[in-house]
Amino acid sequence: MNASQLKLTMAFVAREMVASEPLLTKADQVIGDGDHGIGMERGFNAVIELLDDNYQAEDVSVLMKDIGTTMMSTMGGASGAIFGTLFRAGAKQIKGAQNLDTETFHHFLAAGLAGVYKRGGAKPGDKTMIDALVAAVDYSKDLSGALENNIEDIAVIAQQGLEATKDMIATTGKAKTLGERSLGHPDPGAISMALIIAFMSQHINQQVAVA
Amino acid sequence: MNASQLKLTMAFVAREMVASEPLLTKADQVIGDGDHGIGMERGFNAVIELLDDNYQAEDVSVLMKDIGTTMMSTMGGASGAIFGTLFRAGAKQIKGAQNLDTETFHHFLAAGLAGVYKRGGAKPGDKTMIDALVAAVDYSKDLSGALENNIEDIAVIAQQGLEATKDMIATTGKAKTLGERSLGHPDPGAISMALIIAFMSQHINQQVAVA
Amino acid sequence: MVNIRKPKKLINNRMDVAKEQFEGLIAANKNTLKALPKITAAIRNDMPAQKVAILTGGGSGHEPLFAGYVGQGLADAAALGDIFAAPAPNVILQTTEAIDTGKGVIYIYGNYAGDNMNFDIASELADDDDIKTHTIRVWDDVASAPLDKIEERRGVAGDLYVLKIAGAASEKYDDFDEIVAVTERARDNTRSIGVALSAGSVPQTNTFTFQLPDDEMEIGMGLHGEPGVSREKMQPADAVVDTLINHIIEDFKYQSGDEVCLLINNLGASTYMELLIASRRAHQKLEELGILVHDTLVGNYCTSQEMSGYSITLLKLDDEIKQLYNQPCNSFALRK
Amino acid sequence: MVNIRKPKKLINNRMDVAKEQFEGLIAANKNTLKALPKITAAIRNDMPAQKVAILTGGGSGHEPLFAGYVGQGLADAAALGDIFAAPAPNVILQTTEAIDTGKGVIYIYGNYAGDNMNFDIASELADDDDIKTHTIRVWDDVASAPLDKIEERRGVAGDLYVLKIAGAASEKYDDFDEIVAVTERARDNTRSIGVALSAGSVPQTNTFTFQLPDDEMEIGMGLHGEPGVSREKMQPADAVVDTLINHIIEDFKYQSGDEVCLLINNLGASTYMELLIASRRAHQKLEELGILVHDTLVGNYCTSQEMSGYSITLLKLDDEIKQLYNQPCNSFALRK
Ligand SMILES: Nc1ncnc2c1ncn2[C@@H]1O[C@H](COP(=O)(O)OP(=O)(O)O)[C@@H](O)[C@H]1O
Ligand SMILES: Nc1ncnc2c1ncn2[C@@H]1O[C@H](COP(=O)(O)OP(=O)(O)O)[C@@H](O)[C@H]1O
Ligand SMILES: [Mg+2]
Ligand SMILES: [Mg+2]
Ligand SMILES: [Mg+2]
Ligand SMILES: [Mg+2]
Repeated sequence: MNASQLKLTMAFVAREMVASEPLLTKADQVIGDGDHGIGMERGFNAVIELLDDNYQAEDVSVLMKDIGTTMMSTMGGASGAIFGTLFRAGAKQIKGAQNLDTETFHHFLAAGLAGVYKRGGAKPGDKTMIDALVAAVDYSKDLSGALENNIEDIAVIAQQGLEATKDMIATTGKAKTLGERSLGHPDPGAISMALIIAFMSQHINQQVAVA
Repeated sequence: MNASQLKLTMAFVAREMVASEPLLTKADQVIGDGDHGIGMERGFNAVIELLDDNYQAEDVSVLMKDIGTTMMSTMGGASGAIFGTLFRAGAKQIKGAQNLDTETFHHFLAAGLAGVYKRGGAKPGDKTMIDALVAAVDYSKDLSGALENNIEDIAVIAQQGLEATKDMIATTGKAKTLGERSLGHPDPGAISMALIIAFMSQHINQQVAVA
Repeated sequence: MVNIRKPKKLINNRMDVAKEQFEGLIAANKNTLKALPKITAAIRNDMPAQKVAILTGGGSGHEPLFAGYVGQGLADAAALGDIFAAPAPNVILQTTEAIDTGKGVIYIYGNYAGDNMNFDIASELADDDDIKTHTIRVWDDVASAPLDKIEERRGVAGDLYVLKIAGAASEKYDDFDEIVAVTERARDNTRSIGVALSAGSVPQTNTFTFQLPDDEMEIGMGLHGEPGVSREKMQPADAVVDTLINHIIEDFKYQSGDEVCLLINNLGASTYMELLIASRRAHQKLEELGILVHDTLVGNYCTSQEMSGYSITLLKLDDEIKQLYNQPCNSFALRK
Repeated sequence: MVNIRKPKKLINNRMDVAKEQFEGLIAANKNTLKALPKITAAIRNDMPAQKVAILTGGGSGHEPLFAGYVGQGLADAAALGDIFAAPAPNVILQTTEAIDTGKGVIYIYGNYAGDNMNFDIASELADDDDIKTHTIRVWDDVASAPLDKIEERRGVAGDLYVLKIAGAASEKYDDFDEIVAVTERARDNTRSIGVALSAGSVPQTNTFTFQLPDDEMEIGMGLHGEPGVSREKMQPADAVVDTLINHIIEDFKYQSGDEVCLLINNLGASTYMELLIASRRAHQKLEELGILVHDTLVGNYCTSQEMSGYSITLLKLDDEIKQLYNQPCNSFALRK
């Protein structure tokens, strides 16, 4: 998909993420401080504003970088830094890409993950958004071709990564002192990570169906 | 009754007033700030301490004055000033009295009432302890003889004065801004006033029964 | 009964709260305050040898009022009663004697029947001792009586401003009557009104002083739970602030260009967030009215235990009052 | 669900609370503070032309922290995020640029993942601009991790002491590293722990951050409702204070004769009465331990909305830190 198609997809993702605020809020109320939904709502509202009718990106990398910069500068909190870093570090890796195919998307996610590792120092198994992200990165490594052929599967795998956070004990962030009491509850940031890919998948598939 | 008999009576009154704290608290919660019971408890606990085994008063006036001084200096609040004034102004009027007969008690109450008028500026009908007190003063004016013959009737009349406060609108103190909403509720200070006389009556009658 | 919750507090014996909190205040301020023997009265450690003394006081339960305003440029002493109960005359008298330097003592306190009577008795006793006293009752709560009965109004957070001016004047001026005059003018220039969202409690009885439905607030609620002027459905903060300020400007004739001090006072359990949102609107509204804000205080200055809500106070300045307001002061709860 | 009440607050649009309260703070302090354009960051009006700058910040909702400590002898600026959310890197960067005088900027903030990451990004961006920065994370909450993992602990009310020392040092010393050294020593000498009786709420979601049964309290509760070390039945205040101080003295080796500053900090909705009763016992207990209290603060310094409860903080003094602590300071929430 090219930059203008991706713009429509990411605008859809943004609207759906804003609509997911109550779900994310509830999740962060259980094991965090309850502000994750509000933070994502604030960030993706800014993304909606960014991607207005006048917005045009040279390529998919610029689009993803602008989204990352917008999230990083409007959200604050752990997730502003983390998701901002994901998009910005991912975009840097795919600089100049005109087309977001599966390989490019994998490179985007993998570089984003590396950026998140570097920024926050958390590892897989620490019950963060990393657990959804790393699943998507690992799975997409061996795929190729158009993103519409693979995005649904990647979304399913990210969702499995999210589900796995229920069985993890938080070792970072505000859930840390909960210790074992965090068991059984999914990580809010991991929900966001899985949702972003799921909404991408949903929109891309709709476009395919329409076309 | 002489000073040592009155000492026993007033010690009984003090204990009963302390035990009446919950009742007085409830009444002040409805139309005041809820501290009248605590104030009376504090004052009469100090009276209990005053009237210990070593205490001996020269005459009934000294006894009543000491009670008034004790209440005035330990209670604070409106009722500390009012009941302290009642006992001290009343005692001053009956200076030197060895015996508290009905006339002496009337003079005590009447002078106490005058002191309360002067101190607080309230009038009968303002929904204060004055309404119970003034009833007792008016009624006892025409009585004479031993106090044990009359105290029960005086107590009944004071109780009627108290009951009448239910039909009054508060114009002073913390109940003032309640206005009409104070209707239907008795004045807490009036309850205390009626109780003091009622407990005197109860003790004096018990003594008579025993004798 | 709308609300059957009990107050939840960290205290020891419920009968000792006033005494223990007083001890805690003295312990926290041992460099500046001392307690008088056996009574709950605090006086300045640095009391000058010669000055007209300022004595404040009242019932406990409104902390940091009153003892929190004892210090240089404010009150010289505070005589305290039990929770919501005026101090007894002997407490006031003993405090009066401790701070009189021969130049007399000015009593400044909130206008309540209990305080009036106990301070009056103390003042008569002081007179017996040849100590000159003068009484200034603070009656700033516009919700508590009409303007033509101003001397029936309650004293609330405005106490703070009156003490600030009295304290400064008593440092600057030597003449008793001059201090009284400007302090009374400051009192006459002070107006307050509050809004309550939930009740405070009397610790000794472990009960709230009133009940409010979860969706209602009361405009004009008193510091002891005395009823206000209206009970209303909850509204946005800006509308509530406008209502409060409207009550004040209907009561006191401000001219465009007038200067005021503004106090947004926490009645107890409101958050700083709410107080600051009120500050924002109050400044906007006063600007619309052409009233200039010289200084703003926002915080817990005169509370009613865990009552949730706030009060707004305006002190209208003139040249002299402004100069006195600007003088430094140093106490537990107010430093300038 | 123990408690199905909803928070009851005077606000306007729930998404605007952080912005509106910030505007209210600036309005109330226009003589001493100014806002940077378009962001929620406050800087001193009287910023000296030449000094190592102190920048603090963090999520809103803990008022008067952080902007309440911007002023002479304290922080030079505060960068603020939304409620309980660290400020974004560009907010921090813009603030950094505004206060850098060429001598560099020291970041001081509570140790939370979100703050760490956002401040770190800002510091990298500042480095791109050739602005020197150094980061000091405050980790005073002994309840949040064992001593051997002190760098995982949360920052709570101890921020205040670290800012006080940094602000004084940055006025007194010219050398960046000298200021960093004494500030880090003050940080290392600071210990806190809190007790919560009821929860604060996140205004935007209108819900409490946790639930506590009416007869229970939680020792070690965090400022955002993070779980503490133990949930216990309510106890007398003196026992609770002893528990809190015991946690601190098990963590930090005080010697008899050591001098400390003591902070009894309201987490939000506790009454001054409770804070002062805690002050009383804390002084008694420290005296029993032979620890000397140089200065005591009691009040709302670092809150968690309407959370009821308080925290106790001790700053162990040495000669240099004591001297710096005694220097004057002037901000909305702290004046000395
Ligand atoms: N070091 C980290 N690495 C990766 N993700 C993290 C890290 N710290 C926190 N997160 C993510 O951020 C989410 C919390 O975001 P949010 O609620 O916005 O932040 P805060 O903790 O500041 O309130 C967590 O659920 C987790 O997925
Ligand atoms: N001016 C007055 N004259 C006579 N009695 C008064 C006056 N003011 C108040 N009282 C009495 O005091 C009672 C209240 O006492 P208390 O609750 O101790 O005082 P406070 O109003 O200070 O809380 C009232 O019920 C009333 O009977
Ligand atoms: Mg969160
Ligand atoms: Mg009362
Ligand atoms: Mg009272
Ligand atoms: Mg947060």
